[in-house]
Parts: sequence; structure tokens; C-alpha cells
Amino acid sequence: MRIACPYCGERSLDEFIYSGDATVRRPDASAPTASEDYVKYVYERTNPPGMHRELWYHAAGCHAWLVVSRDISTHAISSVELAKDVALANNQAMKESA
Amino acid sequence: MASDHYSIFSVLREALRGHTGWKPAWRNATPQPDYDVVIIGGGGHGLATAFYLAKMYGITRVAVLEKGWIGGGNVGRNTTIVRSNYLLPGNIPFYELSMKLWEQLEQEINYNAMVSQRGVLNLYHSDAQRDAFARRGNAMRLHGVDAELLDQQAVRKMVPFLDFENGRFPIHGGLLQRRAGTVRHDAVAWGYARAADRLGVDIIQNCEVKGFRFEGGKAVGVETSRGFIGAKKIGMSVAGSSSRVAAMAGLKLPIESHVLQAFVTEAIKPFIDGVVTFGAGHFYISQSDKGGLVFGGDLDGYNSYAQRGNLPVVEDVCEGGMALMPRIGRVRVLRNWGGIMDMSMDGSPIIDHTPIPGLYLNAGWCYGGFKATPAAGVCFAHLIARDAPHETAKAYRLDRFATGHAIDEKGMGPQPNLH
Amino acid sequence: MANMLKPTSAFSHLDPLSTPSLSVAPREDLTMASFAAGKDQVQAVMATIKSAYGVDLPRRPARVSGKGIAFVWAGPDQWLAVAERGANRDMERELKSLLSAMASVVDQSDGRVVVRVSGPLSRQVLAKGIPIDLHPRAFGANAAAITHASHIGVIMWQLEDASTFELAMFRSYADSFAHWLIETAEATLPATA
Amino acid sequence: MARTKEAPRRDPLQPQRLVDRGIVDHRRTIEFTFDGVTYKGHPGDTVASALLANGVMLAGRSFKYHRPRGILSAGSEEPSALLELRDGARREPNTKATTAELFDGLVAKSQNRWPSLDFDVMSINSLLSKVFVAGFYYKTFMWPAALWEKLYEPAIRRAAGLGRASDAADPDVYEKTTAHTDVLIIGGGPAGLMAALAAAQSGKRVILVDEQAALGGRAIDDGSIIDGRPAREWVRSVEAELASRPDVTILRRTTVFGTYDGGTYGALERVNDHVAVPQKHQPRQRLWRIVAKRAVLATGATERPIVFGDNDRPGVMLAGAVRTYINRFGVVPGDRVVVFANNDYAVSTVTDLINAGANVVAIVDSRPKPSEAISRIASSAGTKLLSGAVVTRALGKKRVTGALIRTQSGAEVRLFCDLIAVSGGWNPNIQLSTHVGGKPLWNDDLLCFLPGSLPPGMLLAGAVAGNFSLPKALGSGADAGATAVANGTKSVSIPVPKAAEDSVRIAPLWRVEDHSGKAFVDFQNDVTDTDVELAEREGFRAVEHLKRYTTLGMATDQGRTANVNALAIMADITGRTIPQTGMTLARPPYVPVAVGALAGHHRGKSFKPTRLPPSYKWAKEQGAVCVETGLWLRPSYFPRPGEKDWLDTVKREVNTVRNAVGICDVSTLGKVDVQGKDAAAFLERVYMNNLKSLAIGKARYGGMLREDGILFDDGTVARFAENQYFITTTTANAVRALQHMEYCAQWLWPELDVQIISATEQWAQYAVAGPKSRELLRKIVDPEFDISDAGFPYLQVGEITVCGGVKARLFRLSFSGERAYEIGVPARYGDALMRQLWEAGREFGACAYGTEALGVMRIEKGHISGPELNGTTTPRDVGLGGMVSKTKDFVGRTLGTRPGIVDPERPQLIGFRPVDRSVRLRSGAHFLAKGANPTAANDEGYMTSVAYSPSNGHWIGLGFLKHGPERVGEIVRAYDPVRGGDTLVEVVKPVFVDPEGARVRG
Repeated sequence: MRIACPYCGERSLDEFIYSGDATVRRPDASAPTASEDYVKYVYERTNPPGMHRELWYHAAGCHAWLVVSRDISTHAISSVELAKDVALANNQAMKESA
Repeated sequence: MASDHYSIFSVLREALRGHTGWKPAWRNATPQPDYDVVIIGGGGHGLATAFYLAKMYGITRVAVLEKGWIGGGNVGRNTTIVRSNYLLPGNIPFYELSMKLWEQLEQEINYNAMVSQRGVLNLYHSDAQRDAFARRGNAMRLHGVDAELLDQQAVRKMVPFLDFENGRFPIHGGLLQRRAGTVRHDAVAWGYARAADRLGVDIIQNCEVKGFRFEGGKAVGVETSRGFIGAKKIGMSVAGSSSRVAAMAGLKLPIESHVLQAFVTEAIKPFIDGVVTFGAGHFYISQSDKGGLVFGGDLDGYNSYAQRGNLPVVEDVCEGGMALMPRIGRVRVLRNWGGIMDMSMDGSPIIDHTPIPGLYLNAGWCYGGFKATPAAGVCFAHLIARDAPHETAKAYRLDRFATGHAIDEKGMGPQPNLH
Repeated sequence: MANMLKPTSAFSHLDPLSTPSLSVAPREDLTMASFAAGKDQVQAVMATIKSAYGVDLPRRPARVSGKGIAFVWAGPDQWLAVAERGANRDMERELKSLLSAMASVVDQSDGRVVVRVSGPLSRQVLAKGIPIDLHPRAFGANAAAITHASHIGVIMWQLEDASTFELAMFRSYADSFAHWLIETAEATLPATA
Repeated sequence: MARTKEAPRRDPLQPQRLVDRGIVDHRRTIEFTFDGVTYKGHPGDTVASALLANGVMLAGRSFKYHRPRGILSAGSEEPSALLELRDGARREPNTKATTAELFDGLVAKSQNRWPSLDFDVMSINSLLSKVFVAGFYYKTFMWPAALWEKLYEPAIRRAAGLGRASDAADPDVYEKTTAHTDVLIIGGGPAGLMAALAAAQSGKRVILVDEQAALGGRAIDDGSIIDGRPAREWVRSVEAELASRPDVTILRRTTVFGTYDGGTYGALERVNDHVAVPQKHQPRQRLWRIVAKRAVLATGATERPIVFGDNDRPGVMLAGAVRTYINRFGVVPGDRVVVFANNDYAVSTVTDLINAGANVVAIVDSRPKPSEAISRIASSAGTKLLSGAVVTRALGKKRVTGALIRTQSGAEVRLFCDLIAVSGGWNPNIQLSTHVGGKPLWNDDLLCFLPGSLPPGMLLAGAVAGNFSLPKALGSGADAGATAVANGTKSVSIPVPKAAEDSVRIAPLWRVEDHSGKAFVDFQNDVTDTDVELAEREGFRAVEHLKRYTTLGMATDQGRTANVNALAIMADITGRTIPQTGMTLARPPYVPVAVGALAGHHRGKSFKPTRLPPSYKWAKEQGAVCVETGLWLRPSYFPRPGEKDWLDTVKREVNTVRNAVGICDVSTLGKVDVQGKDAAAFLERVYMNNLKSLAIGKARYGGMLREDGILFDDGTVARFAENQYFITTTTANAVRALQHMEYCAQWLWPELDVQIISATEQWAQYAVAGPKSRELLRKIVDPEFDISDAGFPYLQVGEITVCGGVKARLFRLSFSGERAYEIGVPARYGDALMRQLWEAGREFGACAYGTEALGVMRIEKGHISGPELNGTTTPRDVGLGGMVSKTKDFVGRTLGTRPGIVDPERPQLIGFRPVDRSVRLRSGAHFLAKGANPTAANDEGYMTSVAYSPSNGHWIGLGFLKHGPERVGEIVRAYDPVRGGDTLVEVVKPVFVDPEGARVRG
């Protein structure tokens, strides 16, 4: 498997570390439902076949955290984004919806 | 007269008539409209569950539904190791029950699964690892499980062909469980299938579950590629596909699916007796009764439903192999394959009710499912039959993550790929 | 008071190799510092570097050089400045005085060691440990990459010269890296002799 | 075509060798031995071709029945002729004679026989074959259970395996390399060569890979004529053309063994397998990882045998192999030949045999109506044509002596012959198209599986796509090559050379019904047609069940000559079609690959890199004993003459620190520079304890949790400026802690202004500990810096200079409980600083100490380390519960309040000392209440760390005990059955030295 790091270009799997679901967001610890929210955030996964958005870390490269869209049934990768950009956009979207 | 009981006498009798009298190992059953229990998944666990439901709990109106061919999941693609050398109290009694069941399996099911107790040796390379193994070995002994801590000299005597002299991580000794060993994996599925069939269980292959039917919040049956099948109770035993099947019932599980690769070499004259694990090198190895070296290493490390691995892990595993035993340098890898592991968030399994009445879950086996097969069968059968967890499996609750009772043997936390 | 401490090479087993087809030599004479732009400071950092050294910092893996200094992209909004130590030149001090308000500057003169590999065979030798594409069309003059070589993390770059590469790695790996490099060089040299 | 007037000349020393045929080097003769007998051959031979040239057909014994076996094929599909090649440390079991290249002095032995190949005692198994059928083991050896490991299994294991692995470490070296290319062409036969030519026109990067030493594939094997000249001349011109292009790489003796995701291919180059011993430094084999934008699969096809009685007898050979031996190697494998086929490939086989001077006794064509081509060759050669006939049985034992034939009318004919050339049709070598999930498709016209869906970027050319005739192969190669470089649209076209069209007509025949003798489907694993029938009878009808139950296809050839025949037989029995019956998926590697090649450089000491701390060289000079700590090699202790063991040394080191001063290299700790306007806010969220109040110039101990509330790592946080922190992590967690912080900065809180840069290796950092540490440092630290207790109190940090102006960092930290400092200098001065400290320390009686003494002193002070930070403990478990902030959010806060995490029943950290002070403690022991039985129910915790405490004069320990802190003074049992230990210990506070902590402040 090869992942196209937005900075470094396409690199082999062994430069990266997979780190789970990128669709879950760290919940607000002050919310009254924080306990349940954190259990879901840390442990519960939908894990369907097909397309996933996942966090990867370019450990042997530029140390960027990435959000990789990958079909886990075929290993085909359709997009790779910088996690930082995705997170900032998420924050922005949350701010706007609030 | 057809030959049904397996023994040397029936084999000799059949030899005289060209083996024309053997009956099918299991009937090719057609689905009945309803059953007392439907087990989804014709793998080792599902078949064992069906067998023990019939044998120990007297429930024989049981169907095992298999999407493809039985034994096609992880019971048919593992490195055949059985052991109970666990650390934590939530695990040891369960895996020891499994070891005891392995020890009597063949007589129980009249099928030679080649249960071979030639030992599992975990090597250590530092004082810290030695002490961690001592803690584990002592925990095992407290549970009545056999464990020995060997020093370097004893390891040399046992497995002289390791690289003691030139290794990057010198071998200081090992934790040995003599009663551990290997079992011919496919035979486990076939043996349970045959034994369950003889007790009246319907094994239904090429029958894919497409959905669940609920009435009043209770599960009452499954929609399948061969029509609706009603059931008083439904057990899911589909490691590798647990998330998908659970999703049909609207459940989210603390599970990811990960690839683990395994390897077999060309058959060579046996020189490795038991199983040797090289933790510092992410490598473990045994030699089959056919002569192939069977080995493996770490997970590929990412979520996947594709039954294949990638080259970097192949190299990583073989580096471990060469570091441990450089005499296998010219032995050739014959085949290498990937299996899908039901990786739970703490590396331990789940045998529990689901929040849906009538629906039971056996999942999250990581790469420990094969050795667990008999005990998982007994415990899941117990849960389904009695609606209460089996004594040895009571830690395997689905809500343990919410309550903070994770069973984390490796101490890696909620990172499925690191267990 | 004069400095009583003598610097020591991290390479205790690397004899420089010099053949027409391949040369290998450690570079002990470098001063290096990494600097990472603060939030919303990238443009300011780039402008400052431009005015001080006349170069545009790359935003992607690459090397730029000017006035006795080279900047190598070292991660998102992060660079490694490399210069010859010369007359007590200290990259950290130099950059801190320029960038103190807009970037974090960290001395790497000792954290990383650098090996230069050059000659017509350099690509072939390096390809035996480095998984990235080293073809001249993919990795040419002033190209840079962060990757690994024989299980050891490296930042590498090519000089203007078509077959001269420098590889920087953490200091503690120096001997292991040298061992691999020399073994690989030996395996490559006679094969093509 | 008429019989040649004169029989071609033979080599008197190699009876089956034609002196003027093939591409072997006839001018040079080399010698080799097989089972101790010396034979002659030529460079360019394989062991198989050389054996055949010498008239040797018997090459091995089969796995289960020990049946004599010959040479079936001429390629990597060979199931029978497996040898032990070379000897001593280079012994290679199961080597295919058909692919092993001959070299002078080669030594080969047959295997799986005793005492000799000719007379093998175990061939008695063949007599018991009625018993040893598929699945036999599963039905027996169950009684009595105890005898399995004692009797049955040892017997089975004695019989297991074929060849013997070497007893010694592999002396050869292996190498790996990575190549990136626009087009990878797999297979250098006619299709692959055309693809390479076409692709090369574009100027893009092309890699052409071929298994053999010489390119050309079947064009050479078949002795084809291309563009009016012999194939070898055409191949030579193509090679020259390709070699002239700078971006074309040709890899010979290289097999692509696996297709992986992302256009990655694994290939093995046998760099030096064709010589006796590689030259110094030269690798035996080279592993290629080839990353290709497009790949052209031009792997050709493998011929199928036909299943008939005793079809495994030496002298039954694939027709294509017969042609290969004649055309490529100049060897006639037999003199009286029966050709048995279900297709028109028999035509050219007969032609080649006749031209080689062999006598074709008969053509047995299973098709009731002979094709025109067959009829023509039969009449022109004057050979008997038996249409609609089948060979029912091969005669002879160790060599075919004849064939039993059933004619169309049902009559039985017995013909004398020494070779039966068989063609059952061709199976395209589609394996590489299926490794990443492609499903093969059955083709009813060609009677074979063709690639179905292809991996991204893969194209097909030649026989692998069903283009069995030479003109089609050439044309499809040119097309594929052009397409591969043109982003999907064909752009460049090159002229396709002319070649004669061959007929490929075929009619199904998988096995001969009503044969006598055993009919083998899988030769190596001794799977017969009756085994397939038995499997069906017992319900093992799914193709994977068939394979696993009978072991079909699981031999070293992965069933390349077996699988399709077995499927067809199963389909036939069950009344299904072949596609309905299924297809087992091939797994990598396509051909077996040596473990050593997949490991490469990384074995022995090079298994993983070794990291050396800055004072390593000095420490070795001092005689330090070093220990692996992760990748680091750290001094463990520094023995001196007269010390009787490590404990003696460690006692001295500890005493020296406690009474004078000691120096220890602690550079391996992770060090991270954290800067930015939000650095403080960031660290507040990463650490569990309060850091807000940390003043500039101060350091504080800190702990990080995982999000599940479990302790992840500990270390110190030092603040050098308003927005500049310098933190340390444990050695073991340095990499993971950096990763974690980057995760927090980039993903959790991207809005924070924080920069994180690793500085682990920048600083050589030494702990200087002991009552005289300040005095020692005074001689090192430049005089303008005040390091008095007032000027530099406990937990002070500062940037200073040492030794006349070298920049340095000083930290007043202590893990020993003594007055102590950590001093850091740029790593290049690390060695020199250690020497300076050593010299300066002489007058204070300073010692160097290593990880052992470090461990002893931290245990004496009750500080946690790796054994306590084991990934399952909470801050409260280790006695740091009070540190956890209740006023802020941080990673691990919320889940750290779950009932299971705060459960008061969780064992907690406490100290222990033996009741009998002379007893040694062992970590890993479990705690039981005094007098309690050793059962799981009574297990109350475990010992994590122990040390002999010189300060106390006895062993001490740390461990986790239920309600530990409440049980101080209680006597409990430390139970350690795996080491025979069972000791009473007293529960004490986990501080064994200076409990008031006065010494640390001076």
C-alpha cells in the first residue's frame, strides 16, 4: 500500500502509522454526557466495509498527521488530507453551526 | 454398511473396499423454517458452539449458517497454536478451560485434530522481560496452569538452533508452557461439524445472513440468502465480520478489523519441535507435521477487510526469523496469506448478551480465536442456553469499556492494532 | 577561557571511501538548526529569510541554498538550516536573532550527523536502503526528502551536483548507518567494476 | 515435413545431448555430481537438462508414497524433481532441478529416500497406499490419546518434510533494493519483449523482468522462427535495442513473486545462484521492491498434464518441456516417444522430436476427430496416429518402458517407449493478477482460467491472456507495451514481426476414465483422482475443502500442474461446471522465496540499528558492561578488578553516589523542545498535573495519561522562557510521546500556537549525583555561574557554559534522592565532557554508574519506572493520584474517572522488604496474604521492581498490592513458584532512603 503524503508525495506503507477513525471528535469534557461521550469516542466503531476516513501519521517522514480516505475492502485510497487542515475546518464548521 | 465411527478398524475395513463406504462428514442440510438456536458463522467457534449446545445443554434444534464453506474464516487461516499462557485473571481460566477441552477433544468428537502438546516457549532478552514473564508464569501457576521459567542454558538445550551468539537481542531465557502446542486447524472445524451433525445440528453452507427480524424489540430470526429462518435465540460468531453483522442489528462494537499475515515454508525435515516466540523480533514459529515451518509476526497495522497483507510486513517478519534462526536463510517461503482479525479495543474477546433480547455476541477474538475455539464454544453455548455468562468468561462483557474494566494483556490501551 | 572540550565524531567506524565511482565521507563541520514557524508566521519567516539570505524557503520537500547556507524543508512549516561551521558560526544563534519572535529555533548541530555520498554509483547504493524514487527525474538537484534508510530515519538532499547526496540522521545511529552504508558500497562496487 | 536424413550428432559423453542445438555453451564442459556420481554438462544447462543429457530420469521420491519420480517439466512448476542442492551451510532443500542453473562443481542429492534413491525402504508406503488415503490421519491415531505425542506423531514427523535445511547459519548475504518505474514488464518471452520494445519507444522508464538466465521464453523453448530467423537471433536483436536505451533495465534470473497494493511488486533476483559461492561482499540474492505505474503481465502459461494410470512414472513429461529440452538445451529426453495430447500442441512436439532424431512411436490424440494439423504431421513423419485414444497407464517403475493405450474402439494396445510426452492444454500463469483480489474467469473455448478483474495499472500480454499462438503473443505484447506508456490510450505502435500461426485447438480431457494403477493429480503431495472422489464422497466439495482435505495444491509448486485438473475432476463428479466448482486463489509468492532474501541485511547484529549514547566509547574503555534498552546500548555497570560479580559492582556504585558522587549517561531520555505562545496551554492539556504555576527557570515532574485514563509516560517539564519548555520522556516512550504530542497539536488542538521539535540527540546529558556533586560541577561549570544552593536550588534549571565557554544546560533534578544535577552539552562534546567529569571527579572518589545502579537508587526512593509504567496502571495505582489536576481538562481526565479505573480494590504501589533480611527478592512474584493458599482467588498483587539496597543492607522491592498503603507493617507472602521462591515480606512505605527527602536539597 502506498499513501500520498500531501507534503512528501507517495510513500510506502512502512513510513506510516495507522491510528484509527478520523470521524470521531474529542468530546467536550464539561458536557453533562461527557462520560458516555468519551466511551463512544474512544471505543465504539462502526467499522463498515468500504470507505473509511482514518488517521495516519507519517512517522518515518515529515511527522504530519493525515486524514486518509481509504476503501478498507480494496485498500484503494481516494484522498489524503492534512489532519490539521481537517481539524481546523471541523472547528470552523462547529463554530458556524453554533 | 457405511462407516461412520472413525477408527483404525474402520479405516482398514474401508481400505479393502476402496473407501467407498464413508459417509459425508456432515449432511448438506436444507434450512428448516425455525430453530431453537441459530448460530451465524460456520467457523470453529460457531461449530463448536453448536456442538456444545447439543452435547452439554441438550439443545439440538440448532442451525449453523455459513455464508461460504465451513471453516473458511480464521479457523482455516491461522498458525495453529494453542496455549493458555495468559497474564490477567480475566483471561487465564478461560484459556485454561480451552486447553483442557483440547486435551480431550479428539475422543469427544471422534476426530483426530492432531492436538500436539509440544510446548510454547516465549523467549526473553532482558531482566525486565524475564520478570514480566515471571509475573505471568506465576499468575498461571496460581490458576493451576503449567508454566516454567527457563534460563539461557535450559533454552539452549531445548532449542539449540537459535542464534545465541550473534543476536542483536541476546536470548536470556524463556517462559515455557509444556502443555501448549499446536492443533491441525482445519480438522477442528471439520471435526466439530461432523460431531455436531451427528447430534442433529443442521450445518447450512452457502447461506448468507442479510438481516435480522425483530418483534417487540426481540430478535426472532434472520433473513438469509436462502429465505427467512426463525430462531428463539441467535448467536453471532463471525469474527472478522462482527462489525458488519452487528450493524445489521443496529449495534456498534468496540472492534476494528485488521490484517494478520501468516507464512508457511516448503516442507523440510522437522527440527523445530514446539512453538518458539521471539517477542523482541515480532516473530513466532513452529513446524507442522508435514514439515513446513509455520510462522508469523505483527499485524499489518491498519483496518482492512481485504484478506491480504503487504510487503513491508513480510520483510519485517522474515527479518525476525533470520535474527532468531539464521539457519533458515535458504528455506523458502511457500505461501503467505492474510486473515481478518476482529481486533477489540483491549485485545480481549467479548462473549455477552447484546442490548437486544435474543441476540448474543461472540466476537473480538483478535488473533487469539483459534486456541479459544473449544472454550468459546462451551461458554457461548452456556450463555445462550442459560442466559448467564459461563464462570470462566464472565469478564468478557460488552460494557467493560464503559465501566473501565478493560482486559488489556499488552497494556497498549484502546489501539486495536497494537494488541 | 578557551574551550577545553574537544568535539568527537559520532562515526567511530566510518573510514571515508573514495573511488572514482563512489565516495563516502562524514561531514563534521556543519552547524545546523531547525526552525518552525509560529502560528500565522510562515510568511513573516519566509520574508525574513529572504531578506537575510536571498532565498525563498520551500514549502515542500526541497533544498535551497544561498550565501553559504542551505535550507532544507524538514516538515510542515519547518526547516533545517545547514551551514559550514567556519569561524564559530552558530546557526541557532544566528537564526534566533533573526526569527525569535516568529519561529521556534532549535540547535541540531549535534542532534544530527551528516554523511555525504557522491559519485556515479551513489544512487544505486542508496536505493538499497532508501525506498523513495531516486531517479534523476524524480530526485534531482536540490531535491530533499524525509524518509528512512535501512531502518534509520534520514533527512536527505541532493546538492546541485547530479550525484552528490547528503543524509542527516540522529547522532546515535551514526555507526549503524555507516555499517550498512559501507557493507552496501562494498557489495555494489565490484559488481559494476 | 520429412524425417531429417541424418540423425543429429550426439555428444559421446552425454548420450542424450545434441551437439549443435540449444543455447547452452557447448564449447565448455563442466562437471557436477548427483547422489555422488559425476556427470558432465554445459554452462546454460539446468540440473534437470544436464541430468537428462546424461540419460538420468529418476530424480526423486514422492512425499507420501515414496514413488520414484522423474522430471515432469522444464520450469518453476516442477513438482517432482526436487533436490538438495549444495552442501554444508549452503544446503538448499527442495530445489527444483528444472530451475537450478548448472555450475562447475555443483553437488546435488536426491531427498526423501533411504538408503538410496534407487532403493528406498519407505516405498513400502506405496503398498499401504490403500490405507494412506486423503484424510486418513483425521480418522485414526486417536486411541489411546497419550500415544499421540509419544508414538504416532513422532513417527509422522520422521516421515515429514522432503529435504533437510542446513544445520548452520546461512553464510551468504542478501540485499534489498527499491526501484520505481513507469512500466514493469513481467516475463521476457515474445510478448514481454514486444511490450518492452513498444514501451521503450516512449523514453519512459521500463523494467523488464525474466525468470531465466536468457530472455526469449517459449520462443526459445519452441525454437520458433520470427521474422524469418531463429528466435534466438531475434531475441538478441531486441535485447540490443533495449540495452541501448538508458531508461530500460533488464533483470534476468529475476522472478516477480508477488503483487501488492499500490502498484508494488516483489521480485527476487538470483544474483549468484548460478555460481558455487558468491564473491566476497556479493549478495546471493537480491530482493526488489518495484513500484510501477503500470505493469504488463506477460508470464505465459503452464502446460497441464493429463491424469492417467501411473502418470507419475519417470519418463512421463510435459510436451512443452520435451520441446524446451530439445530447443533450449539440446537434449533429447527420450528416444522412443509416445505423444499424448488433447490439443494441437502435439504437432510441433512431434516435429521437434523427429528433428532431434527421436522415434515418435505414436501420437495418441484423445480427440475422436483428428485435426488437419495432426493428420498432416502424422503422415509426414510416418508416425502412427491414434485418434480418440487415450493412454490408460504408463508402464515401468523407475523409468517408463511403455504405454498402455485404449483406442477409440476400446481395444488395448501396448507400445514400448521410454518417454510419454503429455499435453493436456495450457493454464495461463495468472497468479500475479489475483494476489490483490482479482478473480479469474473460466474460458470455455481455451479451457483455462484467464485473469478477470486486474489490479490497478496491470495489462496483459501473450499467453497469460489466452494468446497462445506466437503471432498473437507478439501482437498483444506490442499493444500492451504501447498502451502502458500512453495513459490508457494506445499511442506509439511498432512493427510486429512475422511468425507462423499455430493451431491451438483443444478438446476437454482431464483424466482418463477406467485407468489402472494410481493416477496422480498432484504429484508432489501424492493426491490421486480417487482422493478427489473420496473427498467428494465425504462432503469436501467446496474447492477449498478439497484442497485442505487432500492437501492438493499445497506442495512447493502451489498446484500449478494440479489445480485445474482437480477442479475439473470434481466438477465432473458433482455434475457442475468448472466455474461453479470454484477456484482456489493463489497466494504470494508465485515461486517459493528464501527467508534470507526477504530479510536481507537485517540479521544478526544488524537485525535492528543500534543506538549508542554519547559516552559509549568512553564507557567501553572503562570496561562497562552494556545492555540493550530498546535500540539503545547503555552501560549497565562498570566492574572494577576484584569485584566478584555485578552485584558487588553495583553496590560500590550506589555507595559511591550516596557517599560521594557518581556520573551516569542519561542522554537516552527523550527530550522535546516545546515553544510557542500557547506552549503552556498545550502542556496543560497534555499533562495530568498542574503546570501553570511552573516558573521560568524551574522544572517539575509531570505525568501524561492515555485518553483511557491509564498512565502513559512520565518525565520532567522545564521552563526556560515564557514560551519555551524543554520536556523529557522516558527512554522507552520517547518516540511514542513525541508522536502523541504531535497528534495533540495537529489533530486535537490545531488552533494552538505551539511548535514541537525533538532535541533528544542534540544533548549529551549526564546525571551527576551525590553529596559531592556540586563540588565536582564547580570544577566544570564556568565560574561566572552561581551554582550554590541559594543560587541554584533544587528543581532549578539554567543555560550556562562549561569548560571555558561550551554552551550547556544545567538541571537540578534527582532520581537518586541525593543532591544531583543533570548537565547537558551539545552531543559532540559529550565524550569530552564525560572525560572531564571523570578527571574532575577523581579527587572526590567519583564513580561512573550505569542503568543497574540507577535502578537501585530509584527503587530505594520509590520512583516508578518501566515495570510500574506497564500500560495498565493509573496515577492512583502508582501513588501519584494526588498529582492529578481536578481543575482542568487534559488527555485522560474523563475516562480516568470510570469505576474500574478508580476502584479502591486495584492494587497500589507500596514497598517491601524481606522478613528474613538475607533473602533475595524477585520481581514477578505475586502477593498472597500470610497463610493464604496459593490460588488465583488469593492473588493480591505482584512485585514490579527489586534491588539489593546497599543503603539498607538487604533486598527491597516495589510492587502493587491491594490496599497496599493501608497495610504498612503487614507481613505478606511473595510467591514465585516459577523460580521456586516463596518468601515472607513486610509491607513498608515505598521509600527506603532518606524518607524526609532532605538530602536532595543539600
